[in-house]
Amino acid sequence: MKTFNPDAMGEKLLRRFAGRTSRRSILSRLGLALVAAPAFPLLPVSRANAAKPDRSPEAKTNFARNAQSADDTKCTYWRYCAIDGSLCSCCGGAVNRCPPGAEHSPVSWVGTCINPDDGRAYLIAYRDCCGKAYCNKCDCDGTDRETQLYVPQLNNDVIWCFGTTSMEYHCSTAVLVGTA
Amino acid sequence: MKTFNPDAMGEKLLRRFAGRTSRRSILSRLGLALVAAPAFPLLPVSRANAAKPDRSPEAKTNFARNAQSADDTKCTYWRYCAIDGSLCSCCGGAVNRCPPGAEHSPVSWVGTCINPDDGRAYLIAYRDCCGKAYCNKCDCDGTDRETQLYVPQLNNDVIWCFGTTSMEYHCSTAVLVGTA
Amino acid sequence: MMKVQGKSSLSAKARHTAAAVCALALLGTAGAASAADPLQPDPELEAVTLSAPKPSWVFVERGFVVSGNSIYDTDTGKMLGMVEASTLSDLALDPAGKAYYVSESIWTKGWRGTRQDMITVYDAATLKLKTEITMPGRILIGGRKYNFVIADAGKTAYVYNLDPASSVNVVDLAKGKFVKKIELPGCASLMPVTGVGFSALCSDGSLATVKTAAAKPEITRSAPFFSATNDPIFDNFGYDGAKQQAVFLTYTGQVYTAKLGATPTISEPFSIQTAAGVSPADTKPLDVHWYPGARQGLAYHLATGHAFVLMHMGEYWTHKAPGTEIWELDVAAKKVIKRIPLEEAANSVTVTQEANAKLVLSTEGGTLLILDAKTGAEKFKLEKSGGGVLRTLEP
Amino acid sequence: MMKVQGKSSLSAKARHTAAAVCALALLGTAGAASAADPLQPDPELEAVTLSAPKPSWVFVERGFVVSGNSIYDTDTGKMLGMVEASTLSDLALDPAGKAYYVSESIWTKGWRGTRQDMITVYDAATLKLKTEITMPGRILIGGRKYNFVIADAGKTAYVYNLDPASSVNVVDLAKGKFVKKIELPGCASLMPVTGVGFSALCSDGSLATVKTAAAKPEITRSAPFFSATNDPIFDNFGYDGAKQQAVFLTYTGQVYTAKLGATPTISEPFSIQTAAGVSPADTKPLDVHWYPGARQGLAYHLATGHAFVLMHMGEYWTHKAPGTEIWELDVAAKKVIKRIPLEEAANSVTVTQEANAKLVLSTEGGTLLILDAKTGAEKFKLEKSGGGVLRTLEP
Repeated sequence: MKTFNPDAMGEKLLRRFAGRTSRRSILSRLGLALVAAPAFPLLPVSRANAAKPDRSPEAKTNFARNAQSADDTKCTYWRYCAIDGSLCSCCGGAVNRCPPGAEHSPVSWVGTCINPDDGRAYLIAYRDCCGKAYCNKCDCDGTDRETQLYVPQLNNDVIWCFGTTSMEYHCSTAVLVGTA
Repeated sequence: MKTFNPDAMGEKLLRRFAGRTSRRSILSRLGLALVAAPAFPLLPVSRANAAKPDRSPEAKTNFARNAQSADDTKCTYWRYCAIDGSLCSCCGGAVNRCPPGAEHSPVSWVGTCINPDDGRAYLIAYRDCCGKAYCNKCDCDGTDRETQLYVPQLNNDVIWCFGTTSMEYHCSTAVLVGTA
Repeated sequence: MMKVQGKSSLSAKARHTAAAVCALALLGTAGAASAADPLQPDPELEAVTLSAPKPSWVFVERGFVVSGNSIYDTDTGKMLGMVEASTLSDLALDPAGKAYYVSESIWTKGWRGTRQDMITVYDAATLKLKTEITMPGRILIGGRKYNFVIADAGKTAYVYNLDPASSVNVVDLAKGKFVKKIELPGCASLMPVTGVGFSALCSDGSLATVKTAAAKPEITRSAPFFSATNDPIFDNFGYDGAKQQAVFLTYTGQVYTAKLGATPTISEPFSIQTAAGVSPADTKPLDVHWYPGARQGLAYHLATGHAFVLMHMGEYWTHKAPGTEIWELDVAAKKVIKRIPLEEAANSVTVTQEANAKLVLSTEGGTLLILDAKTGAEKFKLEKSGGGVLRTLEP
Repeated sequence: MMKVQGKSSLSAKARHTAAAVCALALLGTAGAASAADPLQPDPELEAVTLSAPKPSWVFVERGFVVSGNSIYDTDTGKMLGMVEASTLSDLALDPAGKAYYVSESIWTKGWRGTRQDMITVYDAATLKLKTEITMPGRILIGGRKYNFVIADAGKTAYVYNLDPASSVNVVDLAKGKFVKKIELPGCASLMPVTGVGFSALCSDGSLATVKTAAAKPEITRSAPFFSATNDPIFDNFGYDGAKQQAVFLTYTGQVYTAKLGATPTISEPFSIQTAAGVSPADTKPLDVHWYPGARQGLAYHLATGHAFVLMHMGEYWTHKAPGTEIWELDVAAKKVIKRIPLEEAANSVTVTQEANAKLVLSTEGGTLLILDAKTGAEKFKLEKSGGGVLRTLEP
């Protein structure tokens, strides 16, 4: 039974996005923060992890039991188990792509969602698309394993527009990062 | 039978508000505009008036037939026959007074409304309260004798926040100017 | 450059579709054999880009509280993107399809601070900000089609101002520069007049025509032909830039055709109700008739010269009431050739300038409704997608 | 100065009432004899002014799309005014009742331009802008009570930031100056600690306490006492500044009491469900229980030490679901003493700090509901008046 490991997840995400965003100011800020703050918020859960909560895919939430993989413009689409906001797929973008003129935030909050087709748990990065007014279509609010502000990378209320030209929130994507 | 005279109305209003707002920049702008533009928009209807439309109070509109004088937080209150927006009386102000922190526009669009108690037609100045975000309560849209943009002082869609510190629209008042 | 971007857009779309197909294939495999490889991580994708605007597109001004212009394709019912815009701004389309223009007013501190009036220019392919053209003030009203108009095949913009004296900013879009301000006392709603400047409707019931080229702009006025206070012409009228013609509709339903030019000519009016075989309306408050109304109550199909008008039953001075029927009027024939009843009353109507035109309506409840103009059949019903002014691409 | 303004406000109100009475009298006369004099023109009136904030007032953060904090009097159900505020801003009340503080972020050109972070200060009587205190960045999130808190009897403000490293701005409100920035890795949600600085909840399940006075702020952490990822404490908890006490509630319904100080002590938890005589909830997704939840799901009445908690039936990980019942919990007695069923589910709850307390709820449909806390009886139901965080005056 695979146990959810938010620590490994944080590292993976950091590698994934920070590594590709050298042109953005976010990288230097992340680097600085990592040096300055040992308990940097993107990797804060090492101690809490000692509790080893049951996060196995088998313990399915209501969302997971009813999730589908056919229509990514519906809140029930499996990747949206912890999304909050307008779906970019309804706003001219795609499940993993920004609408025209919007900018993908290099960092994001994350979720662990179960694909109904293979039963596997996947790590999903909810990368906001920024720099345009609130799309206000297909508003969804998945809350599987969503926590509070002191664990910001697992909180879906934060405006995750860091390192983008503008911090205006437009919509949210659900980028598949890998297995959880 | 009294005929509605928008010309006299314009002059009256101009005297009323321009005369009392010497501390505001609007006065000098009004003065300048009156010199520069012979057909200044606050007094443009002299020629149209030749048509002498029937605007007698006896030809009551649907609004006037159903108007009341008891509750100025309802759209049916008699003075609101041509108002558009949130009623200041629902937003911490009064029928003729701005809510705290809002600023009364010295100029306004106007309407001619019939008081159900005395049957008389009165000139109402719909003076916007400005400098705060849209109140968004008790939204009303009276359209008696409301015209289009080329007669702006009889159009209720214009943001009538001229000569105020901020042009942000908060709510609208209905100030009784006198008999029409 | 546009061509290249158009191509890149297409190929990006093709790649995206391919990826989607791949993903589905993977899912299919995974479903059949659960021991199969897990899904692969998504590739890093740039934002979607757009083709040049198409006649099937509609631009929906979202409104006073939530600003921005949503773009929908009436062929698919899908939202394609949004042209960013401040509240009470106006959108205009570059006739060459390379840019979107937003005439807007922004304060440095939200509701306070320094006022900044500008035309903001967005690239039509990327929807990214290209430049800002600063200018003097503009009117704050929203919901009007003719306060920001493009003339001279996209080279010039006219921007209406009310402060509360009225004037027009002339902006050179090609050079990205404000040129001059023209006083326009007592008139509003601008119609570009080729080789002359623009015309506007006036409070004395006339049509003003402004020659903009001269150092001192020359304003002439037609004889008054309508009553601006008793039976006003709706300021969201019909306009045909190519034919230099406007179709005016009054509160009572009188229809005028204006041939624009240095000396415009205005037709005798006729009643849209008479054209439909029903009793003509009048200005008497107590009588009940079919009246035109709504916020954007007239859509004009240029190729056929047909106007689509939102009509409602009621008394006079209900000119903002939403329409419960659309009347299709053959303006030249002075004949209403079809009446389409609406399930939900509509505040705005526009028509795509396609051969198989579609009507787009914004309803009272905020739904965007796309109908086949020929049959009235509903093609798409998009909830939470309506708004203020609806705009389509014109040839 | 406040006294004088309070008086002037009262006398203005009295004058207004007198005018209203006069107007009614005139109307009465007019109605009786139609030949009477017509109504007199309205006098020119200054904007209404407010008294110092009262315990019966509630401040309603209107939300993400329409910003601003509406003020309602729960005694009358009337809106008194609005404290202007940008989107995603936070409001705080001056304990002396002289000012309202808004912690906000504004760009010079709407969605673009230069970012400006500030505490904007409004006069409590006139609601007019008094001054702006500029500061470094702050978090953009909205809907949280403890990202902007006032300490030291109104002299100091703490402003939480996430960029995405977390820190706290210390602002001297008395001098109107930003003082310093304190790094606060892995913690958030600020509780002022008298004579020390502030405490915050941390991702390792501890409570951090920050001594702010030293040149190099000293951060100590309690032993971890909760699981931040498995059974998190809602970050909109209960806080009593006078008693220096916080009441924490977790997703499963565990209740902790923390005695704040240089070395805080945290009680053993108890289950709110057990306190109500129902089966305690757990973190297993498949089981169904009563769970606490909503956006602002806990209101704390300081004088009685009673917490009012929004509860719903459901499975785990439904912590944002709106509440269908309010449970009144005597925290010290560990006893739920009343359950109030709600006709419409609520997203936020607060309580007035009056002896005869009132509950204020913002429902799913945007209604503001005012209930008698003792009986649960509905006092006012105000449509289109709900929103995000609800705030009341605390002693």
